[in-house]
Amino acid sequence: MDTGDTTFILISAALVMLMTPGVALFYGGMVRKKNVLSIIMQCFIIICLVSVQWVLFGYTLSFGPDQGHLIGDLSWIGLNGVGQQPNPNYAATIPHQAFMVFQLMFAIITAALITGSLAERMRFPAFLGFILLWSTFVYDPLAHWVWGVGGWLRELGALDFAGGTVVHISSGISGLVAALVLGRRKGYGSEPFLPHHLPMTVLGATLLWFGWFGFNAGSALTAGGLATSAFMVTNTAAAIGALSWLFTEWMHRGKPTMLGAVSGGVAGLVAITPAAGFVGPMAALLIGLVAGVICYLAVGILKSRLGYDDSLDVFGIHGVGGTWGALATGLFASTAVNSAGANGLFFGNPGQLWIQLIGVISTWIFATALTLVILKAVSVVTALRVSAEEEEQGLDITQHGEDGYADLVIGAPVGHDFLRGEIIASSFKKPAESSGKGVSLSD
Amino acid sequence: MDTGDTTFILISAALVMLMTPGVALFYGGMVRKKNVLSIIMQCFIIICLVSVQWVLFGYTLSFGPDQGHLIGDLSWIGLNGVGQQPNPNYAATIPHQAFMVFQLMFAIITAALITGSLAERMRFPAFLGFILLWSTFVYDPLAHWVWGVGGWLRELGALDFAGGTVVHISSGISGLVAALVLGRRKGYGSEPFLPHHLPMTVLGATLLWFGWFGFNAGSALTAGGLATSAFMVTNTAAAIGALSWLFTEWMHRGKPTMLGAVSGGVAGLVAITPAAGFVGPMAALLIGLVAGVICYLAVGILKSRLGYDDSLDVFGIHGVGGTWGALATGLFASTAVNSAGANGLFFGNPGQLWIQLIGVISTWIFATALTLVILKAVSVVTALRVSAEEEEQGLDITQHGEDGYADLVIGAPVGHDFLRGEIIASSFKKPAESSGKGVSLSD
Amino acid sequence: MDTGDTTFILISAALVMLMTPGVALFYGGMVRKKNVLSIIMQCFIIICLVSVQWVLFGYTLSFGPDQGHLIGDLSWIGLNGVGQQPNPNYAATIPHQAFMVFQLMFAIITAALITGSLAERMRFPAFLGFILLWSTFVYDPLAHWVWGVGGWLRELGALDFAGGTVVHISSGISGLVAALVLGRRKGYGSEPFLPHHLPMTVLGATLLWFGWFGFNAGSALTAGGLATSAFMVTNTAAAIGALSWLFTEWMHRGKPTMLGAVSGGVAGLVAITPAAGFVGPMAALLIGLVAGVICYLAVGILKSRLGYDDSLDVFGIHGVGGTWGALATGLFASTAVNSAGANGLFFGNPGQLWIQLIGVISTWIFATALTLVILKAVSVVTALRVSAEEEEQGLDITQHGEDGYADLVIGAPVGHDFLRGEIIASSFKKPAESSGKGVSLSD
Amino acid sequence: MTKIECIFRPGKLEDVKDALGKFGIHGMTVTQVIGCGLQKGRTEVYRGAEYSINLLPKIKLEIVVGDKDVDQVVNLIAQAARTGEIGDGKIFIYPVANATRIRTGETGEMAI
Amino acid sequence: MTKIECIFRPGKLEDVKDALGKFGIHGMTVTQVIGCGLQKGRTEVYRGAEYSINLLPKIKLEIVVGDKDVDQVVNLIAQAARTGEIGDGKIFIYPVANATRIRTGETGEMAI
Amino acid sequence: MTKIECIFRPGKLEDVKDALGKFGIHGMTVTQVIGCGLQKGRTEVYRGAEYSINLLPKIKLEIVVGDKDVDQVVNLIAQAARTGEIGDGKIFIYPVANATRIRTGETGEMAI
Ligand SMILES: Nc1ncnc2c1ncn2[C@@H]1O[C@H](COP(=O)(O)OP(=O)(O)O)[C@@H](O)[C@H]1O
Ligand SMILES: Nc1ncnc2c1ncn2[C@@H]1O[C@H](COP(=O)(O)OP(=O)(O)O)[C@@H](O)[C@H]1O
Ligand SMILES: Nc1ncnc2c1ncn2[C@@H]1O[C@H](COP(=O)(O)OP(=O)(O)O)[C@@H](O)[C@H]1O
Repeated sequence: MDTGDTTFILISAALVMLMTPGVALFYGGMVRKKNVLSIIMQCFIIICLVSVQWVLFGYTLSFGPDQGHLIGDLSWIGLNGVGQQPNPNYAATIPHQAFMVFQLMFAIITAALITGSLAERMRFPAFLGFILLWSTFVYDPLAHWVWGVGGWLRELGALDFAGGTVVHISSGISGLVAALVLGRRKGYGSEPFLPHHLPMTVLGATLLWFGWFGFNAGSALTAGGLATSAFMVTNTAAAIGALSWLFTEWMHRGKPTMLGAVSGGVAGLVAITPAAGFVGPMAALLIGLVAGVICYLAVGILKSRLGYDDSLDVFGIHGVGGTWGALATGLFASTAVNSAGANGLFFGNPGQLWIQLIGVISTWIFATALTLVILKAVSVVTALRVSAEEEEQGLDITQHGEDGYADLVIGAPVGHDFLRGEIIASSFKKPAESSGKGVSLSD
Repeated sequence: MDTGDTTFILISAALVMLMTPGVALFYGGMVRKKNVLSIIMQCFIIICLVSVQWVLFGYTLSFGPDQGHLIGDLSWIGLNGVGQQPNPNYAATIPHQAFMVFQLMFAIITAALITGSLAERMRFPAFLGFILLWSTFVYDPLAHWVWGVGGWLRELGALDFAGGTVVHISSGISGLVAALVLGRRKGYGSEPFLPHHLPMTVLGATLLWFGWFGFNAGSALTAGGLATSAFMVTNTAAAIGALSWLFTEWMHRGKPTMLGAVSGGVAGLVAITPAAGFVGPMAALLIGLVAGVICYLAVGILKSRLGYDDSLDVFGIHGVGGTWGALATGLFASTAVNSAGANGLFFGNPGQLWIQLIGVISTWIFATALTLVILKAVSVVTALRVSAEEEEQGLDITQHGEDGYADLVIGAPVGHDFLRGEIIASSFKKPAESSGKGVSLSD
Repeated sequence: MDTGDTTFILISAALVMLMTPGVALFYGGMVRKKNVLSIIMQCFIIICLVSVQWVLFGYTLSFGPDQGHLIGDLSWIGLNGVGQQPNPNYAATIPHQAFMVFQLMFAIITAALITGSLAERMRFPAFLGFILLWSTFVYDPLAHWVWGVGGWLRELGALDFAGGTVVHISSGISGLVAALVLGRRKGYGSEPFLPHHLPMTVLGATLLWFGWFGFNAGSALTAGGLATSAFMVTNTAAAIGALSWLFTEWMHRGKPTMLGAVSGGVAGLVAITPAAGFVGPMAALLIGLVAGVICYLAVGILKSRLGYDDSLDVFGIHGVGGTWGALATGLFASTAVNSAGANGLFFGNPGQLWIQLIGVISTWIFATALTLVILKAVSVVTALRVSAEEEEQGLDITQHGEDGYADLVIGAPVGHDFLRGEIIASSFKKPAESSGKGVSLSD
Repeated sequence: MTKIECIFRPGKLEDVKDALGKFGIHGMTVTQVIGCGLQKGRTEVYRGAEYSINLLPKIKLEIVVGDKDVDQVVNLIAQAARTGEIGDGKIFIYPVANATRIRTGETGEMAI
Repeated sequence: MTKIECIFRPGKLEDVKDALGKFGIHGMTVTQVIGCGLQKGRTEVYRGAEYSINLLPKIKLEIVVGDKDVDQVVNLIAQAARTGEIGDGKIFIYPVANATRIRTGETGEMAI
Repeated sequence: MTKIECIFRPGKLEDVKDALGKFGIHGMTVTQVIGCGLQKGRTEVYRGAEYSINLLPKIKLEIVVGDKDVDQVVNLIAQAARTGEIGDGKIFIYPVANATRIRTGETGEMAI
């Protein structure tokens, strides 16, 4: 065990944890004011739900002893046997629990990314069911395929450093499917759905960027040259992704937008994720550059052409960016960067691109099919979508009984009647209350 | 000295530092708009005040050479002798100053937690006096009792891994006492006091969660299996705490609320704090589960039944959650998790629960008594509470001469007269100003 | 190579990266609502632009093999030869790329600080050109002078631990020059320019404080006693700086303000930056104390007396605070803290103060001259300043085609017409859209 | 001249604006208000305490029109803003003594 | 019919609403405004510069009532909103030509 | 008494207020509104989609004055708020039946 590596993974896990609040704010700023809490709530409750699921059975399904190259068995249920000692199969220099908790944060954020597709119209109870099933039946198997010892994609030699397929394609595709199943938001295409708080979105995006260092560099599982290289290419791809989206939009629409810049940054981060531990800085520049352009095209043109309402563009950014990143890994990977990896097409190994393609396609198909089944199952139990009336009023009030900015429009403690329960009423002594006096100190 | 451990503690200290801004936002979102700056200011100024106090004399009072098992002496005043070398009594592998600065962050956040009880009605000068005295006469002795070499609770064998008594009970009880002394806010019980910015509250809560990894895992003081275990149970208890509050409120009031979810998360974090280095994941699930329920009951039922106005529920969450956590440590502690700890009741050692109870009771009594004395002392010098008129106008304007969102309601640089001092007036050349021209580059 | 040190530098780099979003929010809250995105955008795009510049040629200019003690040569262009192995000239225990990426974050934040002077009136295209040139021709040479092997100030023995001259004086002076060239904002001195969102400013300031631990402690480049000492004095100076500004303003204007407290905290952080690795806690208290007072005077009195419109006081805080810090290093530096440093005046070496003064003066002159030349060059290509009409409307709409809080005033998806492109129009099937139905799961 | 002041649901603004636009009316002023009346308020829950909120968000639209158009405009708006549920809102009509266009100084019906 | 438009301190809205509720009036529309008059503004301080802010937050409440109730309602509101300090605000009374209830199309006093 | 209601550009409030102040008028109420008319809206871009925003921010200023001052005040405001570009706004004039000062109970012109 190594204190440096353990520190590295624990702090990285904390950084990745922070990404989900980052997503919450990134998305929260983009919805209309009346739905801000609902989307933040979805992200927040995923942290809670998946944390418990993972400890109880998610981790063992993903990383437990292999069953038929498809899934882990249940021997590590309830973290049974997952202790303070290292598990050298995964990481020899850190406690097994550190690896477990680091991976947990990936399971969380992946589910959280999907919420962008469901925004502004999904019922909260249905949402809870959907996420629990999705994490268990989509994320956990996929993580096993790619990263679990014995997983079939891992054995095939598919390269996915920090989750291009497992995290981004899976969430992007599932988001698209869910958006199609839920249907468009009321008024989509005829009313404007403008972001209600772009500074919040920027804050979220920069927390994502910050946390992504833990995500990508931490995936080296040890603090050395590889982690450093992953850190550096992560930053580089994000930077150029932002610039390339910015300039593309500027040319296309005449304005360099803030929302475009942060969206492009995220696109760059997504695309570099699978490649982070296999490519050098020049490849990172190319990967990010292309990501900014194609994600912009997917969001700004493809979406409207096809007419689906993927509210916050999970597919356009994570689905498209993740697919590009996974394939780009097959182009630019180099054993000069990571001797434990493989070479890509441009380093003389065209077969790697083929393997990457298999990884991509199987993830697309698996995520699509399972998401459809899960949504169908949930819809049998409870309605997926809020009523038109609830959608009009906003999800904050109708799903959560709260107002995001209760005091803001009104500017003073006004406009509300306080329904004092009998309990409160009886316990108040009116005079003390209105004079504002408290317990007297002098007697 | 170990670079991994030093990194771990320094970064953990930074994370714990960030918790206080987290508290500021968590609380800031919950008050009315006209008081948002005042509560954020209180938290911020505590960072400053306690940082200076700690360096000058707080640290030596807490951790300096023991005096009668009650307090440190003054030999380390001004950090005299607290250097770059380790102090093996506290942590053998990191510089003494790293331990000192890590502990400083605990002293800061503890005081900051109290502000939630004082919210929306305390005068700023009185607040400054109160905090300085409270840190010195409540926090510093308590820290010595529990964590200082020679402290009587430490010698008794009380287990408090990261501050259930020292941090949470002490702030929760003192907050309650201060709320009673200050009296209810004007209009409490007849007007609604709604949170003016819940996304801000969620941001604060998630920064708290993030920083809490440093708080609890960092308390292992070395980056290994114990720190990892503490990290993991911290996350687990927070997650289940949020879920249990959420479902309790959902059953009780019919709505799963965002504010409830984050409150429950904090309750789970509070409760696991004293136990973090002594219990495993299943115990963490139980501790968090119970915390979510009982803190909800304390806040949603007990408070209104008793009729005190603990504005932001410092007692209901930190007092109640901290007490439960301290006792739960006596139930679930296991030397299998931490051989330097002890077993609790469920591991065959009922005596530990008894010891924990002594720790809890003495903290309750000490914090109550000293807070009363300190408030009395401050009230002799300066009034504790703002006038009814000031309370109506809001503390931001009356205490700090500022408006949290000056431009927001007005939407344009309007509605204000600029009182130009003579100095400004004389130095302006009107023409240049209105034409917006600057220094010409061409001549 | 050391895993502890590598972790330390990578996480520190992430912390320093987060400072720039911190600056964005710190500044963003201080401008008027109509310009909030423009200033946040400037900071964000600097992260992107400088990240790419640094990888391509900025790093080699700053730290590449010395050319005449003035600049690095181009041998490390495109990170050629900057690999996963350490470069012992800079840091023997971490990958060379880790040092590179840590330094990158300094280049980013330095440029970002300047935006506070340009706020609310600079055209975005001119801004992009200015920043690219400024980073290349001001920051890169300065970094080489002070920190590059062979740089003339380094050889002279100038002490600048984390960037008093390179970061703060350079940005402060350049900001002042740019503010003078751009000219005052329309209405400056006759209309009030109030901060539109002070909680945002506080959030930004606390992220700055948090990230500054990475900035100053990380500059030790190894996790040991020196890093710890730097961490501790950083916190101390920030704390006392906030208090001293607060009390100065309280005495001067009768109110202890939130904006004052965070401004003072930043002033303290600025002043301790060059000294962080050379002074002890008592010197830090003095440095921060003085910084709070003199920066307040610069901002509150000097600025209005001289009548320049340095919108967000980059000069008053970074220019003045950085100059004080650089000189104070010559007063309080002690080899007892850092044996690789030097003693200052108060430790018997008056020559050091002289050297520091040379560093300060040459930075002032160099930054002033080059900033003038660069702005002139840019102004030849494109106008620097928005039109009066655009300034009135705000930069968010006119430069970026976006509204920071589109939904906020309007409270519902109202007030906008959706200009549906032909593409969108044709792909929508009206009925499905308004009924809110999606793909049916049952058929 | 006459001022038509309508208070209706926020979600109806687009519809009302469209209806007026088709009729040729483009000048209008919109304010965000809160209102109560017969419509039931809503309940919000914060930390276990219930609050009944009965001032609900509404849109206030003001249009000054020539007297001859009043009836038609009122009808148009009433139709466009109607859902049939309680809370649809009101239209109030006020006499206007005069109007001035700031840009040109024109007054009377010319100004609107 | 008559419109009663009152401008008063934000902290008084609850009281005014209660008073009107007791009198049986529930329909009203509320706007957040800023206003100035005799009341002294306040001073704010930002980075050592002082600003005198003289537009202060107020509440504007609009109620349309039948003509017979006007005097009583004005009295009620004046009492409920009064503190006796400068800045309490004003009540203005305007003639209303007509009213329509959007939901039903009713007009006149039926509609309010 | 008469109510003068003016809708103009946000950037002009300071000027209008100054002009009124010089004339001796200090009492006024200000509301933030959005409006449309002849003025061209603006285009905003979000993720590659363009939106045409035609309700633009305006300021609504209400002043109740004695009848004799009306013309002069209207002129003053019109001058102070004018830029000459489309979108400068309107001034509407309404009859006021009565006014009450809440603080004192004074009514009529005494109250304003
Ligand atoms: N007498 C009134 N004066 C002013 N505004 C009113 C009055 N009555 C109702 N309103 C406004 O009309 C809105 C809708 O009224 P309400 O009585 O709830 O429904 P409906 O108009 O369908 O009967 C209210 O929210 C309020 O803003
Ligand atoms: N002539 C007026 N026209 C419109 N509103 C006014 C007028 N005079 C005062 N007001 C409104 O009434 C509020 C209170 O007026 P003020 O003169 O300060 O106190 P008081 O009403 O107690 O004499 C002001 O803030 C403003 O909103
Ligand atoms: N008929 C009207 N009724 C109410 N408000 C109007 C009317 N016409 C215009 N306005 C208000 O006046 C503002 C300016 O009007 P506009 O026609 O754009 O320019 P101008 O007044 O210069 O001709 C609008 O934004 C709107 O708020």
